[in-house]
Amino acid sequence: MEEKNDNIFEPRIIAFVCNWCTYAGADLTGTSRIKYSTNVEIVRFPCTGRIDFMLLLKAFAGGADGIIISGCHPNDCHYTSGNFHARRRWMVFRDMLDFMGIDIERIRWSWVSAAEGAKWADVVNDTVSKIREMGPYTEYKKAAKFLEEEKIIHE
Amino acid sequence: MSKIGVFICHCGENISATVDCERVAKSASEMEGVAFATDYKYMCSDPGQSLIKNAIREHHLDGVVVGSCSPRMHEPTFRRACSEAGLNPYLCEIANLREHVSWVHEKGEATTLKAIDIVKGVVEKVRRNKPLNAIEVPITKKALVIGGGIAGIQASLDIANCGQKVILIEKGPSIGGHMSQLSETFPTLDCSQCILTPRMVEVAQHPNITLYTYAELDKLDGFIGNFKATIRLKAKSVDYNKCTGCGLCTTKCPQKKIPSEFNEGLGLRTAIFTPFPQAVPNKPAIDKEHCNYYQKGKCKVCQKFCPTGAIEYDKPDEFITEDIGAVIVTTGFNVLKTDFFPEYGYGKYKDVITGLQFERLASASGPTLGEIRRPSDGQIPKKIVFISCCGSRDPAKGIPYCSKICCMYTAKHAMLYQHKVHDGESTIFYMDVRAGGKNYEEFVRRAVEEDHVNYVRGRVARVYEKNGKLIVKGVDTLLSAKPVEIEADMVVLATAGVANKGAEELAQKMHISYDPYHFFAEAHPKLKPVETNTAGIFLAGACQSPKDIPETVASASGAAVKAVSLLSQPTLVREPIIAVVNRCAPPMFSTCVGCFMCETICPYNAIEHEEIKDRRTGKVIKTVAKINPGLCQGCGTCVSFCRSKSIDIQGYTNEEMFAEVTALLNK
Amino acid sequence: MATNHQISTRIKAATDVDIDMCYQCGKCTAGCVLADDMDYPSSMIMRMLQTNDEENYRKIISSEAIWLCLNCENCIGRCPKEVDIPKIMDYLRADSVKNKCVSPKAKPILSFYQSFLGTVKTSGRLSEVFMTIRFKLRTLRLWQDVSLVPSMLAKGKLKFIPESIKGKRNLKNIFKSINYK
Amino acid sequence: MKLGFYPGCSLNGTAREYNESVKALAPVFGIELVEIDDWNCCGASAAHAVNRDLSLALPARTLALAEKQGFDEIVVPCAACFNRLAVAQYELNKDELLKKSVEKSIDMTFNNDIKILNVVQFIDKYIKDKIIEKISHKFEHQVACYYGCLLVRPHKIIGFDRVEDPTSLDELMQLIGATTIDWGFKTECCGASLSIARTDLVAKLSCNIVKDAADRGAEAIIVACPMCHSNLDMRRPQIDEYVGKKISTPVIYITQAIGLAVGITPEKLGLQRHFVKVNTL
Repeated sequence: MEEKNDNIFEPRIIAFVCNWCTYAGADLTGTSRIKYSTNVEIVRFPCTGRIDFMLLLKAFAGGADGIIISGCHPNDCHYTSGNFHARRRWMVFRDMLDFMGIDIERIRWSWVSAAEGAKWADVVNDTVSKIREMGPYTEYKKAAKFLEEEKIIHE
Repeated sequence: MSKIGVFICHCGENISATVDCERVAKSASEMEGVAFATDYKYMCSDPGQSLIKNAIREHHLDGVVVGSCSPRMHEPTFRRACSEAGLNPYLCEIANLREHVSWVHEKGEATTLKAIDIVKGVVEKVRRNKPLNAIEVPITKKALVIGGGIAGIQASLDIANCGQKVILIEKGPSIGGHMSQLSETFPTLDCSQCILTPRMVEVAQHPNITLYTYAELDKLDGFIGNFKATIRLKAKSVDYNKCTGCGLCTTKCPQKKIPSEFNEGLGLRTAIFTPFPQAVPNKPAIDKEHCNYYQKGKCKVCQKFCPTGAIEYDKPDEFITEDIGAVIVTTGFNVLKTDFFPEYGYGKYKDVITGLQFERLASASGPTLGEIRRPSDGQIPKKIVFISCCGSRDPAKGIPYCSKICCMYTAKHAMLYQHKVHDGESTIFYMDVRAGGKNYEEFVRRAVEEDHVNYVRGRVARVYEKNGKLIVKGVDTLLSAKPVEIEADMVVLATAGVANKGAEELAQKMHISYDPYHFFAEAHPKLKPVETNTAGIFLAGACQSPKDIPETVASASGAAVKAVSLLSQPTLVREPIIAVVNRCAPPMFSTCVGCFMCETICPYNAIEHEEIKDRRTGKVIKTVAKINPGLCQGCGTCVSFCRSKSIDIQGYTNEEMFAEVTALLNK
Repeated sequence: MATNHQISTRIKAATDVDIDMCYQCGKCTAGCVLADDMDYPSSMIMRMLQTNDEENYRKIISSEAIWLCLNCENCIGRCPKEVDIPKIMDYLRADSVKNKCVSPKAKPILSFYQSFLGTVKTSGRLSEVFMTIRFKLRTLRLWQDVSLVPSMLAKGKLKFIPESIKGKRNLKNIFKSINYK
Repeated sequence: MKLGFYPGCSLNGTAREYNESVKALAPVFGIELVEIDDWNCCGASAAHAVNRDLSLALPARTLALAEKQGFDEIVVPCAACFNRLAVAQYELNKDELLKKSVEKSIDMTFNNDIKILNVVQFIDKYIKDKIIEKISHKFEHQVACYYGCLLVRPHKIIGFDRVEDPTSLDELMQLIGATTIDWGFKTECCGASLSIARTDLVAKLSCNIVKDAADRGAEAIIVACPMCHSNLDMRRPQIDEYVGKKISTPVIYITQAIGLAVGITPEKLGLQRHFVKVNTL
């Protein structure tokens, strides 16, 4: 990516991806030398089904401005149904987060298969620009700090 | 206080070109819990590995982080190195600095910083990693080969000849696949059937091969070494134990006007039929869609005439389940059919045919016994036009790739035509001639120089019929784009090779990945060409991408070796990435509350009930979940579903992942 | 972009068509109804543009072909790479006028277009009669199609009073604002 | 049922019979075509060839007017006009800046979301399913449907029928009892705008079309574009000269054919205005 300049906001984004589709897809982005923004850091999980939504809160608390969750396309899950479970739980969890006052617009879901290197680059780039428009996510950091002090979140 | 070693690889220049490796190593050395950090040009090389080993011994490291290429590439390499140095391999993790950093970002501050972050994250994870021990599981010593084309045949024979058992399933009534339809094969022009049929027979007779025709994979459960395959045996309506293959039924069947698949619709067959004379098994099956009895409820002529009483109507499909150690997918390809080419009038004009149809015309066993005759009126075409790249290399039609085999078979077709019709004129419209392969270029030149095939460089715009002639409007781009119009008697389209119908569905059944065109995806384009991303499932032949016969056979033998090398191991060592339900001191025993939510969502039925009994009275105190390590595949869905946070997954524990995420963020 | 790619860059900027997409299969030429009459058929033109050679470019914009192109869109309809050749032709024609190197053979065609737009400019609608008259004056083809006149009259196909619209000024402004002379 | 109507210049002049037939047909199916007030020439066949901005501004003005006059659908029988309007709409929707500058030069702003129908789309949408019950004289003739170049193109914008070997006209003709032949020149250009400047070429191109249709025993050529019509009909002398024999196959607008089928008089449909006599029907 081009050299950062200070007056534009550089969001910090964590991507939770599954090992079989999106992680491999992101590898393909690399092997095909497709460039994308540096703002995203990838964390590998066996399956999106494994992704514990406490991790999302943790990420926001830690200072993430946005989150990408990406796994296999429907029916393509390496573990048959992990991605469906993740999706279903998200449906429920989303409303709860919303209710808790968390900006769910900052959480991007996508399906990127092992063959979709270019798509991964797109997903990253437009998430970054979207979050960049939304600006830094300070509210939750504050809240999290408070909660930490009050020891309300335990790991 | 942990002692982590960090090793940053330059990967030649692949990483160091955009990431400042020295600096990454330096700041790693300052990270908490890091005892040693360095960088090196090729960490995966032998000196690189010994560098790691020595460091482990010298600094008594209790964890290793390698910043290098994707873990999908060299994780096993480095973990092996660690265990050789006496460190538990699962205390070694990879920070992906190549595919996820250096190859996707420009050189610069941000890139190096990102690399440092990633290393930091992994370091934090490794600090919390627990030593794990690989799990040993038994292997079912039997391979399943799906698809009875030349690839399937080759793979089955190779495996069987290594003394392993093979189950070969073929969805059609006979094995042989596309190759059995071909006339003569490039670049040697030897008769396809002559070289194929002996192998088909060999398959049928081989003691180690069980052949199921008219069979399809219904379900595939389990995992490497221990698959469970459910196979649908479609009812043939003929009892093969009784049937002698005398063929009387096929001569008597009143339904005689069914377009034959084997002849690509250029010939006819009966409703009870064997696809072709050399079919294996050489016994008929009833095609229910066209059989009078199945459609109208009466006829039963075949039953009447069958001397052995082998005809059995109304027998339902059968399902069998087989334990399988390895799977080889050889389901092959197909060629584009009609309506894709309205501009070439395919499907509208009888004498516009596909290359595969031409093969049948040119084949001695074909509907014209090898004479090239127009489907419309049986005349011998005096002027014939071949159009290559029909659909291939045509993004507008959704197929950007090159089908690879067309250049060669089109040259062959023109050659065969010239050999059979001496006063004939053949023209090939082409964009490029791609004849990479042993004796391929020579073959194409022969077509031009000896058989005087007229090659015209340019794509054909359209074909339309006028007074019995097919007007082909092309262009000669080598004559500064001069339009060329040919009045042809017959036009042959080299239609693109495409994935088989249902390929996507099959891939999903087996959980292997596939590309946007539904060709199955190999695990690595260069180094794992016959493996899939799913351990224990291999690929061969054109189900992966269009391939010619030599290439197909080679990949089939390759896949066979992979399967055999798996099956010949006594037991299988599996990654211990599995879920565990925590245990703790009485009176709690486990924080599991026994809701068994995990049981409902586990895709592998790996969740068992464990009753915790009072030692003395033996009465059940509580029932908690227990995970069967043999069945668990480690997807971790149960972990995130567990309400009481009692399940965790080894290698991806909450503690580890939380630590990694936090570390990534806190600069 | 590198300076040696000026032409393709120029065209990309003006038409959003990427010359390098063309892989010279020639399908456009093969399907072009006028390819035989063109000094440079479409695929040839694409190739010449790909060379990014100003001399070739000059040849193209001085060619008759770009004026013969009917914009019937046969080419793009069939192009495997969906290269919008008609759009490029429009651009080339405009550029050819701008650079005053319209092929003499193509003058009548240009005159026709100008006569056409002339009448539109004055009355807001096309008057076939007046357009034809203007055209004849420009090209001095006074007798062309005169034979048609009586029968056209009989069939009531000729209108001698040009219709004109209310928003004439508005229309004048349009022509002005995009400085069409 | 009220729809906006954009006749375009040729329908006001040389192609008035097309206009008449469309106007005569619509009411039979309870549709009122309201001419867009003060519409202007779309510049078809000339503007785009010499000045891109002009080729967008001219249609834009008409589109903007139509919008102001509260139409959400307009019928454009002339294939050339239809093509220009559709293209302009697409291009302007694609490029916000371009739209701004065009709005400035036409000094009107507009949403540019009006639905533009060519004659076949119009018939398909509002007439097709009612035709059967209205047919009084089956049109039992063998015809060649000539789509010309612009009716189905550019496909990515119009997205109607298929570019190669389209079928929509054929279906309509079969609906009213005609048999349609399969021939080679369905979508090959007739030379359209070169009609006056390069009559020689138009003669050649139109000749291929008319000859092929005639050779294959078409009793009439069905068209949906005034330019195709004038080239195949008014240019017949040149065509005959080119073939070296007289071809008397008439050229009829789709609207006239349907009109005849539902019992509208030939006069009202303007059949008498054709150069090639239509008495064969």
